[in-house]
Amino acid sequence: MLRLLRPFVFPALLLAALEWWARTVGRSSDALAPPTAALRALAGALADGSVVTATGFTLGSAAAGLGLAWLLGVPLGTLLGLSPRSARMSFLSIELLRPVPSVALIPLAMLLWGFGLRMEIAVVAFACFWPVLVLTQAGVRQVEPRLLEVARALQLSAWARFSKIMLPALVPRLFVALRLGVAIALVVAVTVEIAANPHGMGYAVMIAQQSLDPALMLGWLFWIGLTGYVINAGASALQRVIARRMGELA
Amino acid sequence: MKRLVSGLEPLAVLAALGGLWWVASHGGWLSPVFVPTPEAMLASLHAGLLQGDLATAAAATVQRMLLGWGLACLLGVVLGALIGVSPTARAWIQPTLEFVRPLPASAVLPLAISVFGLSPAMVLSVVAFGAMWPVLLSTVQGFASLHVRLTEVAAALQLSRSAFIFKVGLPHALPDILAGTRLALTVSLIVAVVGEMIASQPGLGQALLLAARAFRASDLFAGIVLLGAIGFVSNALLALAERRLLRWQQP
Amino acid sequence: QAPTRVNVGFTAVADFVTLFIAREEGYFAARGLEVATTFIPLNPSMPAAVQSDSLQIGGATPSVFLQAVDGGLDHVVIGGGGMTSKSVTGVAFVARAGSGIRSAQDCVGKRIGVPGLGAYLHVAFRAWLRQSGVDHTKVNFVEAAFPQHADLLRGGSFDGVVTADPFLSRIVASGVGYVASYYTTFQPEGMPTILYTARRDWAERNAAAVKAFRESLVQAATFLREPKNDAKVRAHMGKYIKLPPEVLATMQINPPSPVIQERQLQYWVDAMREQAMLKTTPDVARLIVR
Amino acid sequence: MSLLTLERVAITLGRREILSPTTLSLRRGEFVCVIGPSGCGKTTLLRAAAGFVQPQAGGVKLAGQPVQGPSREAAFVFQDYGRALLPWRTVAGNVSLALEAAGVPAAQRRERIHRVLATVGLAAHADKFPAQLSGGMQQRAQIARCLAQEPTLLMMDEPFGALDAMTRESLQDELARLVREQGLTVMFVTHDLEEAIYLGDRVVALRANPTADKPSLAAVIDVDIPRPRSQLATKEHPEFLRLRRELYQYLGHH
Amino acid sequence: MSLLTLERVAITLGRREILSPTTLSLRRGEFVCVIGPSGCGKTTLLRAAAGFVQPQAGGVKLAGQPVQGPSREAAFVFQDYGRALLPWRTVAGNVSLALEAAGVPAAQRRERIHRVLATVGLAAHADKFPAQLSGGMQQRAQIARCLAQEPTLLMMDEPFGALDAMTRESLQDELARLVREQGLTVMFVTHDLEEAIYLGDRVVALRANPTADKPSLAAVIDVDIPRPRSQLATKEHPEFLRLRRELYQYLGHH
Ligand SMILES: Nc1ncnc2c1ncn2[C@@H]1O[C@H](COP(=O)(O)OP(=O)(O)OP(=O)(O)O)[C@@H](O)[C@H]1O
Ligand SMILES: Nc1ncnc2c1ncn2[C@@H]1O[C@H](COP(=O)(O)OP(=O)(O)OP(=O)(O)O)[C@@H](O)[C@H]1O
Ligand SMILES: [Mg+2]
Ligand SMILES: [Mg+2]
Repeated sequence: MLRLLRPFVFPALLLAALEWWARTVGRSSDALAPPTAALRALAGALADGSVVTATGFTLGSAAAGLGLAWLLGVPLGTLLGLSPRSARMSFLSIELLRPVPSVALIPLAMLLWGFGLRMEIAVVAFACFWPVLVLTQAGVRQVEPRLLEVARALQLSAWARFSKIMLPALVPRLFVALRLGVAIALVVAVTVEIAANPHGMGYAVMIAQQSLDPALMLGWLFWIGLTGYVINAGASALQRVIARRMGELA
Repeated sequence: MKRLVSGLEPLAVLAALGGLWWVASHGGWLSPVFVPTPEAMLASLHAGLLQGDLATAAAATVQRMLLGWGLACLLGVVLGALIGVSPTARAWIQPTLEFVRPLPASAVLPLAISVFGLSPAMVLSVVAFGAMWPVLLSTVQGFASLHVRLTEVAAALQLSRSAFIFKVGLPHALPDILAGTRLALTVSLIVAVVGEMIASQPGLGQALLLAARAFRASDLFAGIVLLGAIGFVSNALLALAERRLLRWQQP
Repeated sequence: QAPTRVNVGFTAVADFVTLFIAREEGYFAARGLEVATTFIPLNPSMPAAVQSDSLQIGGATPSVFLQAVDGGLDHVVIGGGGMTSKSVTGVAFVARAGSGIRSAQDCVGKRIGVPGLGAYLHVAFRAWLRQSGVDHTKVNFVEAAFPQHADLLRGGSFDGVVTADPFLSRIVASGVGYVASYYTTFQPEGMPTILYTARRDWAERNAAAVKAFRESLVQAATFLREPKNDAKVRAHMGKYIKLPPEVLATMQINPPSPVIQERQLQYWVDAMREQAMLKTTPDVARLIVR
Repeated sequence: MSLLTLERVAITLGRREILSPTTLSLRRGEFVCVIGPSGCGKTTLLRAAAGFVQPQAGGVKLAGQPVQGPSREAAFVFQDYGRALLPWRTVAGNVSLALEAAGVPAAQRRERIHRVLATVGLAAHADKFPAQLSGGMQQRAQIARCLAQEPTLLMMDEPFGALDAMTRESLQDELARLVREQGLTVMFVTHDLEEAIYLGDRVVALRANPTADKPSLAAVIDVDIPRPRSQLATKEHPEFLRLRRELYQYLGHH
Repeated sequence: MSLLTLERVAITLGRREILSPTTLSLRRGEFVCVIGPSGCGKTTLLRAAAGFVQPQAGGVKLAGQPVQGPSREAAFVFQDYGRALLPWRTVAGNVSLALEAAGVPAAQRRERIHRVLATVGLAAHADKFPAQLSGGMQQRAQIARCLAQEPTLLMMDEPFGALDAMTRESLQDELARLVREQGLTVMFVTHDLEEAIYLGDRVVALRANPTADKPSLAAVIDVDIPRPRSQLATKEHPEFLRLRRELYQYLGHH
């Protein structure tokens, strides 16, 4: 019984503290509401269906952006991990581009693509691309050197070497990149919606805020956290299943 | 000679990218309102660094980034190691962290502002918090990828929990952690900038925001390039440290 | 002839009320305009949305519009929303209780919260400081969204805020702060607060639609001025700006200014130039489409 | 008096019974060798004795106490030496780990590290990283770490498998000497029959695929050859030849 | 006609000369064994012959062509078997990798995998992951992968070091049979003198710490014992005993 409750102790304490704050010190606050009120507001939003569309949009664009980042980041990261020369050549350019905050690109993306899916996907992809690249590169460098020699001995083609040796060996680290990426994608997607794009969960947060409904806003925040948690839990479960199927016993 | 050539290659790649930009902005592919020409950007950068507030803004941002990063590394490694070795810690705190992780700083900051007020310390803690994840996750991963044989060696020697962490777990996780800290450095720069934008703290973030609002594209890009340069320099320093720390990997 | 489709962007302020009326009362439809509206949370995104054709018409504040034009966007004004009025006390400079701030002079060296740096209220506030003989560069402005103003005053992060209703009345009612000045009442009457803007090429290609749009606004302005329509007006507004009913019922609404004159725009150009917010001197005659 | 006792220890991995109930006890100071065909469960038995795996049935006792997990009293030399060293520590650093674990003050470590490295013939390679060592050298580094632990019980899983005859014989003799001088108890897995007889006081033979009437424990044979033994004399000793033949046949028929 | 030629191959790792200039050539169908003390450079020599490392001086030729890197013609059995298997593939999957590399159609793979696994005695363990195998079984899985490659040249680095005497002897005989039937050429590193003589047509002895007047290549000895050889008869053959003594002395004096 206690075992099952353990994960919820800290969140419960946190929420209780917030509830207390909102009911005492922050009574007159326009930006905060007690968590109980937030849950009530969230239930209302769930009932009228607005949650489903907003969540769908945000998750869709986050997934598409993350997918795009992977499509580009994993092969490039592998290349950079395998070839010290190309890593050295691109180091300067990559490290100059990587720290550019994706939020600084929102105005630019707005101008190029306007509102909608495309600009959000582009910004998310930009933000997720770099962690995927860096983690893939680091992972490639840690692949058991003996396995690479096996690949050389068998004269595997570049593609076979990638798909049969590199990729499986990378899987555990790619999952770290995935879990990091999922969170970044979600964070950036919501941020884009808050800052510019009138769709999705971030936009809903903004509407709630500007409608002087802090309870609903908190409700949305809670919902965003919950969504992220569920997705991440899914990724972890997938990770475990795959690890088992890949012969990792301990 | 060979060394010289290989030293110039990265610059050549960068120059090629710059050339592409030049062609794009001069060839009319991109509106100069949004993407300035490289010359205009350089002029803004020059002016901003010499007379404007760009230099002070950059200094403020760098300070915020470094402090936030240091805190993030500390937090990430400590929590990551805790979760990595202790199933109890995993059961108690991991779910909370996983819940908080996907909350965007852009949405949480206003709340934090309301509760804790608008102070540099508050922004700093948000930076540390936001930049902690890559370190935390890769530390956990580093511990998880430890080969059973080494855990057994530690068990056979009856290493204490802390000795296991410091002598086996952390050194093994070091490559992963270092990759994480490199990401965290970038993230802390980004969150510092975002924090400055949202919490209205002096720094490059605010400068970027105001430039974007005022449609001063060349100022905006000057700020972005400056961010890139800050990121590059700090990363290069970290890469240097990494090569020293991971000597055993390339004998 | 098929109706022209236009997407119009608005923010959560009452100055857009003529837009809401014209749409709800069918004035647009009657003129062959099919108008859709999009709520934009932050006014500064308006020009970019217009430029990328996500919006054909965007309701920008004068400061946002003029900065966009200053930056090189070829946008024009095709109509207006609300305008300033001495009788409106929905905006004020509120000082923290115990801060002792009474006048513009007292602001020097203090931390003042504004809803947006360089945004409409900030520009207007700095104009007031200037008018009162205070150097605005000596005041420490920090940006914070309206809903946080009360918390930040209470926590002592700010010495004062430039805020608007309903936050204004709530702050005063809770005793956290007091009104130091209804500074907008010192502004000249009749200065526009919202400008309907569009890309010049779009406005030229759709001259008929632009005209129809403005005429609808004029008709809506007439409707708005009729006191008996007050309930209807607030009902329309409630459809677009989701506010608690009690807030909606008491909210002050600026008088409308559907047609923008050159001198109205010139006022803002001058104010912003005095505050060094513009690099060029925009030619207001070229910026207004009739 | 027995130091280590295995009471009807049985182990099932996956769904296969690897080890059928096996009872075995090691007297203090005894040298017991375990032999058997590849995959018969030698490593598994040793791991159970060391407390790395909990047997499905039966129990293990060390000095009268039930074994719950590994103890520093018992040192374990792993079969896959490549994985049992910390790649980020030099040879000396790896040996040092055992001393650090035991809380030996830094001042004394250097000298003790040097001593055990000399024993295994690695003194000249103290500052190399494992990746810079040959297979046999890695194994010797692992043995050095176990010796540094100064255990009362040594568990060795094919420790000399990767060594050439010369090095192997000298290490065998070195080990025999250490055991005698320090009164060590040893459980020694090997696939080399001669090694088992040469080193052991007793030899335990396991069989693969145990069944009800053919349990894992195939034979336990006492080696009555006087000590100290020598590579030349002992291996020509008539008892040695007899035991060799006997065990060979045992293993041949399973 | 020689299949593999090493021409004055010398290798320096770090700052130490591991291998002084060594010349050696393998005729097609020949079985050459390399012995030497631990750390003398056997693995290093084999890696150079296979093209994994480029020697600092001298050159390697395979069938007359300079060796630039590994080739599928030559199969390599690594000493550290634990690391040379893909942990995420079963035994069958690991063997399959060699067939996939050679472009063998999927339909034929099953049968060939089964055949080589039977050869090394792993047919019953085809679906296990490496982590579920004992050390000896892992090594046999690696050997199976190399056999599946159907190479003309086999390079084996202490392949039988982890096996018990029975398995080892049966695999030795199996290898000798394969080599004879398929005309394989083998370069075989071992630390077991008897194994080297039993299997080899020639035995190459290396010495550690080469100097100018004592080069790495200590001796090359022809083994004139008729084939097929047998575990019992050959090991009592007078030539076998003579060679054994001779080599033993060689290595003893370095
Ligand atoms: N995790 C596991 N799951 C299932 N079976 C396992 C597992 N680990 C080992 N085995 C099986 O247990 C048996 C015994 O393994 P063990 O390692 O004890 O053999 P061994 O006698 O040490 O052999 P070797 O001399 O080759 O090292 C083997 O058949 C092996 O397949
Ligand atoms: N990367 C390296 N850097 C420096 N020295 C190395 C490196 N790799 C191997 N050596 C050294 O080269 C020597 C020969 O190693 P090698 O692995 O060839 O020995 P070996 O004859 O195969 O020994 P064993 O029988 O123990 O496997 C050793 O002394 C080792 O320390
Ligand atoms: Mg074993
Ligand atoms: Mg070797």
